[in-house]
Amino acid sequence: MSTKIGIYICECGPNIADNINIDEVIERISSSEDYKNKQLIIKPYKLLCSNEGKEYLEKEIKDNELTHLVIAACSPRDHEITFINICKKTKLNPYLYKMVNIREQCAWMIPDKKKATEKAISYIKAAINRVLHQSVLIEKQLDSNPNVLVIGGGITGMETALSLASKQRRVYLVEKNSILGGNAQSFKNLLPRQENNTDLVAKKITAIQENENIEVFTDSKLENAVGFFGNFEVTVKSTKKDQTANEFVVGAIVLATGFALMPTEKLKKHAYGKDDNVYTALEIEQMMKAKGKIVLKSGKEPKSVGLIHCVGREDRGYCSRICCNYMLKIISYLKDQSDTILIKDFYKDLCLPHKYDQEYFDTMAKKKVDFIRISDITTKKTHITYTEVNGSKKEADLDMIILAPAMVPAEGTEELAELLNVPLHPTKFFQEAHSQLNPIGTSLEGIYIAGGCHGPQGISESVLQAKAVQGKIVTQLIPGEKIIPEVKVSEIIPDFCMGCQTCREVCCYGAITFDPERGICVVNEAICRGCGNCVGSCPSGAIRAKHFTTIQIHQEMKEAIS
Amino acid sequence: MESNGKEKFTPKIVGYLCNWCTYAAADLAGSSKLEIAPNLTVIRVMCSSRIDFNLVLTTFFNGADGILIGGCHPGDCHYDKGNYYTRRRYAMLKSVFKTLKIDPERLQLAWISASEGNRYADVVNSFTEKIKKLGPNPLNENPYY
Amino acid sequence: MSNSNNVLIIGAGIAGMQASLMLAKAGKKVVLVEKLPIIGGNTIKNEESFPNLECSTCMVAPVQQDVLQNDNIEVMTLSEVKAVNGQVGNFTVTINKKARYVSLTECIGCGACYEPCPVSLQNEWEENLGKKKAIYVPCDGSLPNVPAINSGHCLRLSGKKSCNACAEACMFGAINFSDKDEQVKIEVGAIIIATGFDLYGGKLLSAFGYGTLPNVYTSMEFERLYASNGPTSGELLLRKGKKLPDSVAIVHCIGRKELGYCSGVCCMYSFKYAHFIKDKLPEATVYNIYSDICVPNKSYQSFYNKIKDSNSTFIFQSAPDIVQIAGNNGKLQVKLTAGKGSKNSLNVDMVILSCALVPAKTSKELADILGIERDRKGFFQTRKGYIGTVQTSVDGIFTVGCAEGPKDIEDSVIQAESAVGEVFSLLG
Amino acid sequence: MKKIQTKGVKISSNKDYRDSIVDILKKMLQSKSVDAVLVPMRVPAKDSYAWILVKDEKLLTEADPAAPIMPIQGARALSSFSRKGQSMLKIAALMRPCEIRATIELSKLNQVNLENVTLISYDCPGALPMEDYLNDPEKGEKKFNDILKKLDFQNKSIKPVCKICDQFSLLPVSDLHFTLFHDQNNTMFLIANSNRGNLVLKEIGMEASHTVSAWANGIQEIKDKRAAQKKGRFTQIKKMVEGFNSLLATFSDCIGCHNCQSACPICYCRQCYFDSESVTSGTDLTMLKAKKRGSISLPQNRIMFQVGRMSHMSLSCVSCGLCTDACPVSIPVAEIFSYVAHNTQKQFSYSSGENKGEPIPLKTFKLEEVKGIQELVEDAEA
Repeated sequence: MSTKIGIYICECGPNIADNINIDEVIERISSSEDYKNKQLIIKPYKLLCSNEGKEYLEKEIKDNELTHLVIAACSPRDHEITFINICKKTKLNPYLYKMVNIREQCAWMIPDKKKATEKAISYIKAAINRVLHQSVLIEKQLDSNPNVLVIGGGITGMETALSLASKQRRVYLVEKNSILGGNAQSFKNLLPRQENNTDLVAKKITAIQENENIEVFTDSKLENAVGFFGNFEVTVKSTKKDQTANEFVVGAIVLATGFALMPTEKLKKHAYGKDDNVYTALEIEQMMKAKGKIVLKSGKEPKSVGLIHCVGREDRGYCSRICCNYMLKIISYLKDQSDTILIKDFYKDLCLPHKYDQEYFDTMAKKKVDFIRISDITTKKTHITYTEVNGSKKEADLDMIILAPAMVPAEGTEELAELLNVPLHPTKFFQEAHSQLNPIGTSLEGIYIAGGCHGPQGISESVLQAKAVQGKIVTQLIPGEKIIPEVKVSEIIPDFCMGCQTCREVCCYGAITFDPERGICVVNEAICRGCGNCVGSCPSGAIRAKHFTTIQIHQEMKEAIS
Repeated sequence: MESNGKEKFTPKIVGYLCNWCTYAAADLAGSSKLEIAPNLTVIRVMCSSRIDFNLVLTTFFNGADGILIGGCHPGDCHYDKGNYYTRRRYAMLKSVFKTLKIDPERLQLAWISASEGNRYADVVNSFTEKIKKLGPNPLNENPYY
Repeated sequence: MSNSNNVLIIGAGIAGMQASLMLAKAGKKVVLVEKLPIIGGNTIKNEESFPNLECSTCMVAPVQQDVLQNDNIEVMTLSEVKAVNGQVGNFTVTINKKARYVSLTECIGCGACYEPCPVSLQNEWEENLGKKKAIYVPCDGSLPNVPAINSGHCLRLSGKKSCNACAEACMFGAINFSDKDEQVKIEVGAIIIATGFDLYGGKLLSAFGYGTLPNVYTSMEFERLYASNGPTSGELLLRKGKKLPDSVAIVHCIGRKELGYCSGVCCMYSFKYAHFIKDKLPEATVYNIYSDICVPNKSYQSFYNKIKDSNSTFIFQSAPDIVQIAGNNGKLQVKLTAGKGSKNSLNVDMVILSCALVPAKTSKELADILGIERDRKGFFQTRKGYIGTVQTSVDGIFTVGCAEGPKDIEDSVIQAESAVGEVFSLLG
Repeated sequence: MKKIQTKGVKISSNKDYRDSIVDILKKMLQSKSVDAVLVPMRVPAKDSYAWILVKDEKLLTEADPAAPIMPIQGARALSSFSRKGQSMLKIAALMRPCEIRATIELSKLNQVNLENVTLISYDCPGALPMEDYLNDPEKGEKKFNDILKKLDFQNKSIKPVCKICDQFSLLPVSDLHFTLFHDQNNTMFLIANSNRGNLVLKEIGMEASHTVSAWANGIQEIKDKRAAQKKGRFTQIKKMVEGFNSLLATFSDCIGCHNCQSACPICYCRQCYFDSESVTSGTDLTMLKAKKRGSISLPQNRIMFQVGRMSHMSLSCVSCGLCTDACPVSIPVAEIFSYVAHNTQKQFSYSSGENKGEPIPLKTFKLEEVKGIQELVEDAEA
C-alpha cells in the first residue's frame, strides 16, 4: 500500500504559534519537490496533548490510513509516550512515528521568528526523511517463571524465602553448610533496640522446614546459571561425595551469601598467636552462646579486658557500621558477668547512625568503662601500645583483648560473582545497580542482593533488605504475567561480524555472548537495554541499534548540513 | 572560489545529544527561554556511547562545520559506564585530527547534566562563536576534494 | 478485604515515589498525597547527592515523570490527610485538597503568568534565599510544572484589589479564581507514611548566631545556594559583606547532644559541601569541625578520604555543637575548646551549620489522625518485638524513610521497597 | 617491558644464517616439539615469496626464513587459519618482529588463537620494497643476500618504513629469537624468551649457556640510530600531512582501490564501514556538496577513507609497510600511518603488540582517568 505520511504541527496555544509561522511551514513542506512523489498530509492543531487533540489524532490516523506519522510539538521526553499510546490504538506501528521538538528547541530557544521557522522546517524535513527509514518493531512478550532461587541460608536468605514462598511461587534455598542459620545463629543476644529475639534464628528455621513451598538444599552450591530475568536455567550441586545435581528453572536469583570477619592474623599491627588471649567479637559471641560467660584460655574470668574497634578499617577502606553497636553489647556481657572487670574500649570514631544508638552508648558510658579515642594502636599478644587522639602515647597490659575486625564478603563471593557475571563493588561486596534508585538490584535484571554480601550491616538492615527484595520480585515477577523487555535493542548482522568480541567486552550488562561454533557475537534481546554502546564500539558497523540505526541518523545529519 | 568574508558564513553544526542528560539540559535551556544560536541541529541518541568515530567522520567529511557530542558527567550515565567509552573514542579521534591539523577544534565533547540549562546555552553559543571564527569547513570549499 | 487493591501513600519524596511506582506497576491503585504543590521531596533540593555526586535532577526527574505519567497513580498535591478510620484492608481516609487556582490539565507550564504578578513573597522552598510571586512554582524544573496561587497574598483572592494580571497573561484560561478547597474521601487497604524530615533549626540555632549573624547558614540553605536552579544559580554569594567567601567553617553535629542521636548523614553531606566549595572556589580554605566521622556505608569512607586529601582541614572537637560564633568586624570568629596544639579560634567568612534531621512538623498531628505511636525522639515507631520491619503499631500502616528515623537516600529507598513487600504480604 | 634474556644457545657460524635457522626448525619437527612450521618460501617462478605450513621435514630445505620481501603479512597468514579456534597442531611461526607484533594485536581481537603456537623472531635487517624487487628479482636477491652477509642494518635500499623501525629485534612477546648480529666471529645465538621457548629448547636438546650481552649492546646502538632517523623522518612526514591542503595533495593520487586495506594485517573487518551503504551519499547529498563547492571529485570519500582507516589503525599499527607496498600509486601510506599511530599511542601510553595482557585502549577505561584524557580535549571541552 502506498506510503502516506501524516505530519501534525501542534500550536501549543501561543507557545509555538507565536514564534513559528506555521502556515509558512505547511506551505514550504507541502510544496517542496523532495516529497513530490509522496502522499503528505500536513495539518496544524491547537493542542495535540489535550484529550480532544488525542481523539482528533486517532481519527486522523484511522481515516487517512497513515503509514507513517510525524508530530511536531514539544519535547519527546514529555509526550512521546502519549502519542505512542495513540498509535497503539490504531493499526499504525508505534515505531513508524517520530516526534520533533519545535517548542523548547525552536520556538522558545530562537527569539527571531524567521530563524525559528527555518529551524522548524529543517527539523520536520529531517523527521520525514528519518521516519521513512524507520522499520516496524513489535514489543515481545516473554512468559516468566515466578519461582525464585535464594543462595545463602542465613537470616537474610531465610527471611527472603519465607516472605516470597507461596502456592504460585516456589522458592529454592541453597546453603553451602550443612545447617541453616548463618552468622546470626552464633549471637547470644541481639541489640537492645532489636528486643532480644534470641530465638529469632530458631523460629525462622522451623518456619522454613514447615513451609512446603520452600525446597532447601544444604551442603550445596550453585553450579551453573544461564538465562535472563524470568528464565534462569539453574543447576545446584551438592558438595557431598555423591555430588547429586538438581536442575530447575527460576525467574529470579537472590544472593544472600552473608559476610565474614576479616582474618586478622595477617594484619601488621596486631601480631598474636593462636594460644594468646586475643579473640574476635564473633568468637566471644560463640563463647557466650556455648558457656554463658567470657573466660580466658585458662578457664579463669579475666580481670581486665581491652576492646579494639576499627581493626583493618584502613586496609579495607570502609567502616563496618555495626561494630560500635556489638562492642557495646559485649561490654554489657562483661558488666553483667562482674562489676569489677576493668574495661578499656579503644575506638577511632563512634559510628552510631540509628536513632537509638547514641542512647545505647550514653548508658554504657555511665557504667565504669574507660572509652579512649585513639589515633593509632598496636598489640603484641595482650600488650597494647596506643596514641590517644590528643597525641599522648600510652601502653596497657590486659588479661584479654577483643578485636572488632572489618566485615568482608563471605568466602566464595568472588566465584559466585564470576559465575553470574555480577560486578563487584571496589570493596569486593556485590555492586548494586544504582546506590539510591535501585539499591538491592544488580546491573543484571532479575538478580538481587541482600544482607551481609551487599555491605557491612546489622541484622535489622539485612532483614529490611530481604523484604525489599521481596517487594521488588513481587511487583516485577508476577505469576502468570508476561515480561515485556526493551524493544529498541541492538542486533548483530552475522555476515559482517568477525567475532572480535569488542562489543561483548564493552557491554555493561553482559547482554552479548560469543558463539564459538559460528565464531560471531550474539545479542540477548531480553537483557539488552538499548544504550548502543556496542554499536559505537564495532569498527565495521556490524551492529544495528533498532530505531537508532546509522542510516536513520544519517537522514537527520544530512538535513542538518544541507 | 573562496566564499567572500566570514560574516555571510552561517555555520552548520551537528549536535549528538544523549537523551537522559544533555537533551534534557537543552529542554531546560529552552523552557528557561535562554537564547541559543540556531546553527546547532540536535540529533537525539539514547547514550553518547552510541556515537562511534565512524559516524563523526562521515558527519565531518559530509561538510558539517562543527560537531558537538553531549553526554552525562562521568558517574551519571544512565547506562552505567557508557560515557567513559565515549571519552576514549573521542580522545582517539581528536588525537588523529590534531596530528593531521585538520581543525580539531571543530570536534567537541561536553558533559552537561540535566539541571545545567545555562551551561548548555554557554557551551552551544561559545562553540558556535568559535566555529564562526574558524570559518567554514575547508572541505566545503575545495572543488577537487 | 474489599478495596485491597488501593494504597494511600503520604509524602511524595524519593521513598514515597519509589513505593508508588512499584505498587502501580504491579497493578495496585495508588493515591499519593503531597502537601507541597510539587513532588520530589527533599532529594530534589540538593544539586548533587553523595557519595557519587550524581546530579539529583538527572536521577530524580525521570522518576517524577514516571509518577506523573502513570495511570495507576493519582497524585494529590497541596493536600493533607485529615482523618482516617476503619482497619487494615478497609481504611476510609478524608483528605483536604487546598485549591491550586490553576487547572492541572489546561496549564502547560509556559510561565507567562509569573512576570505580570505584582506580589513578591519569600520563597520558603528556597529557604527564603529567593523570592517568588503569588502565582509560583517553587523552582525551575519543578514537576508538575504547573503553578499554584498563594491565596493569602494574592491581591484578588485576599480581597485587597481586583487584580487580574495572571489571568490576562494566560492564553489557556488555566487560571480559575473560583477554585475552592475540597474534601475527598477514599477507601484504601494500606497506608504508607513517607513524610520525610525537617532540619533541626530555627530559634534553636540562635546560640550559633544564626539569624543575627548574616553569614551563618544552615545546611539546607547552603544546598540551595549551590543549586544551579537555586536563587543564586549556583554562586556561593554571601548575604552580607564581600561577595564570595575566602574561608568557610563547616560545623558538624549541630543538635546531636540536645536531641540525643547522631543523624548518620550530616558527616557525608558536610564532606560534600567541602567538595562543592573547593570545586567553585579553589583558593578558599575549608575547615571541617567534627567529632566522630560517621560513614556507615561501604562507599562512604573513600569519599571522605578524597576530601581529606584535597587539602580541606579537619579540626577535631570533642563536642562540636558547643562552639561559640561571634561577629568580628565583618568576619565570623569561631571559638573552639583548645585541644593540645590545635587553634583555639578561627576567623572565617562563612559558617555552615550541619544540622541534625528531626521529625517533620506534621508528624505529631498525623500520628494522632492515624492512631499510631511515635517513639521518644518524635519519629514514627515501628512495631515492637519485630526486627527490621516498617510496620507501625497499627496493622496495615507502614512508615518508611526519614519519617521512621534519620537515614540516607539508599536506606530510605530500601525501606520503601520493603514496605511494598509487606503490603503485598498483607493484601496479596 | 620484560627483562631481555641475557643467555643464548651458540649456533655454529660456518653456515649461511638461513641454513642454520632451517636446521634448527628441522630439529624442532624431528623432536615433535612442533608439528608444523609456518615459514616463507620462494615461489617456483622465483619472483616472489609465499607462506607455507610445512609438516614434512624434507620440504623444509626449500624454506627461506629471512625472505627479502613481505608480499603477505605473517600475522594475516597465521590468522587466516587459526581464527576459527585453537589448532590441535603445535605450530612454530618464524616471522619478522613487526609480523609478531601484528599477531599479538590480532590475538587481542580474537582473530588469532595463540594456543599451541610458538612465535620465533629474528633480527630483521629490513625488507626490500616490492616495486624494486619485482623490477628485477635476481638483483633483489643478490642485494638482500649481500645485506644479510654484511648484516648491513643501515642499507639504503630497504623499505622507507624499515629504515625508521626501532623494534626490529627481540620482543618481550616472542618465544624464541635468532640473533643475526656481527660480533668478532659473527656467531649466531638462539635465545629462549618464555616458558614455551625454554620447553622447545629443552626438547631439541640445546642449552642456553652463552652470554649475549655483546649482541644486546650492538642492537641497542642500531636502535638508537634508527630512533633518531625516525624522529627526522617524522618531521618530514609532518609537513606532508599537516593541514588540509597538504593532506589533499599527498592523497590526491589515491584511486580509492583500498589495496592498502586488504594488505594490512590489522584491517580484519569483513566489510569495511567506509564501503558500507551508510556512507555512500545518494544523488541528493552529492548534488548538494557539488553545489556548495562548485564541483566534486569522484569516486567520493577517498580522503575520508584514509582518515577513517588512520583512526582505526592509530592504536594497533605496527608499521610493517605492507600498505605502501600494495599501493599502486606508491603513496607513503605506511610512514603516514606510523606517524599518526605514534602520536595517538603516545596519548594513551600504549604501544601496539608490546605485551599480551594490555587491552586495546578503546576496549577498556580507567575510573579515575577524568584527568588523563582531559588535557587532550581541554582546548575543546567547555
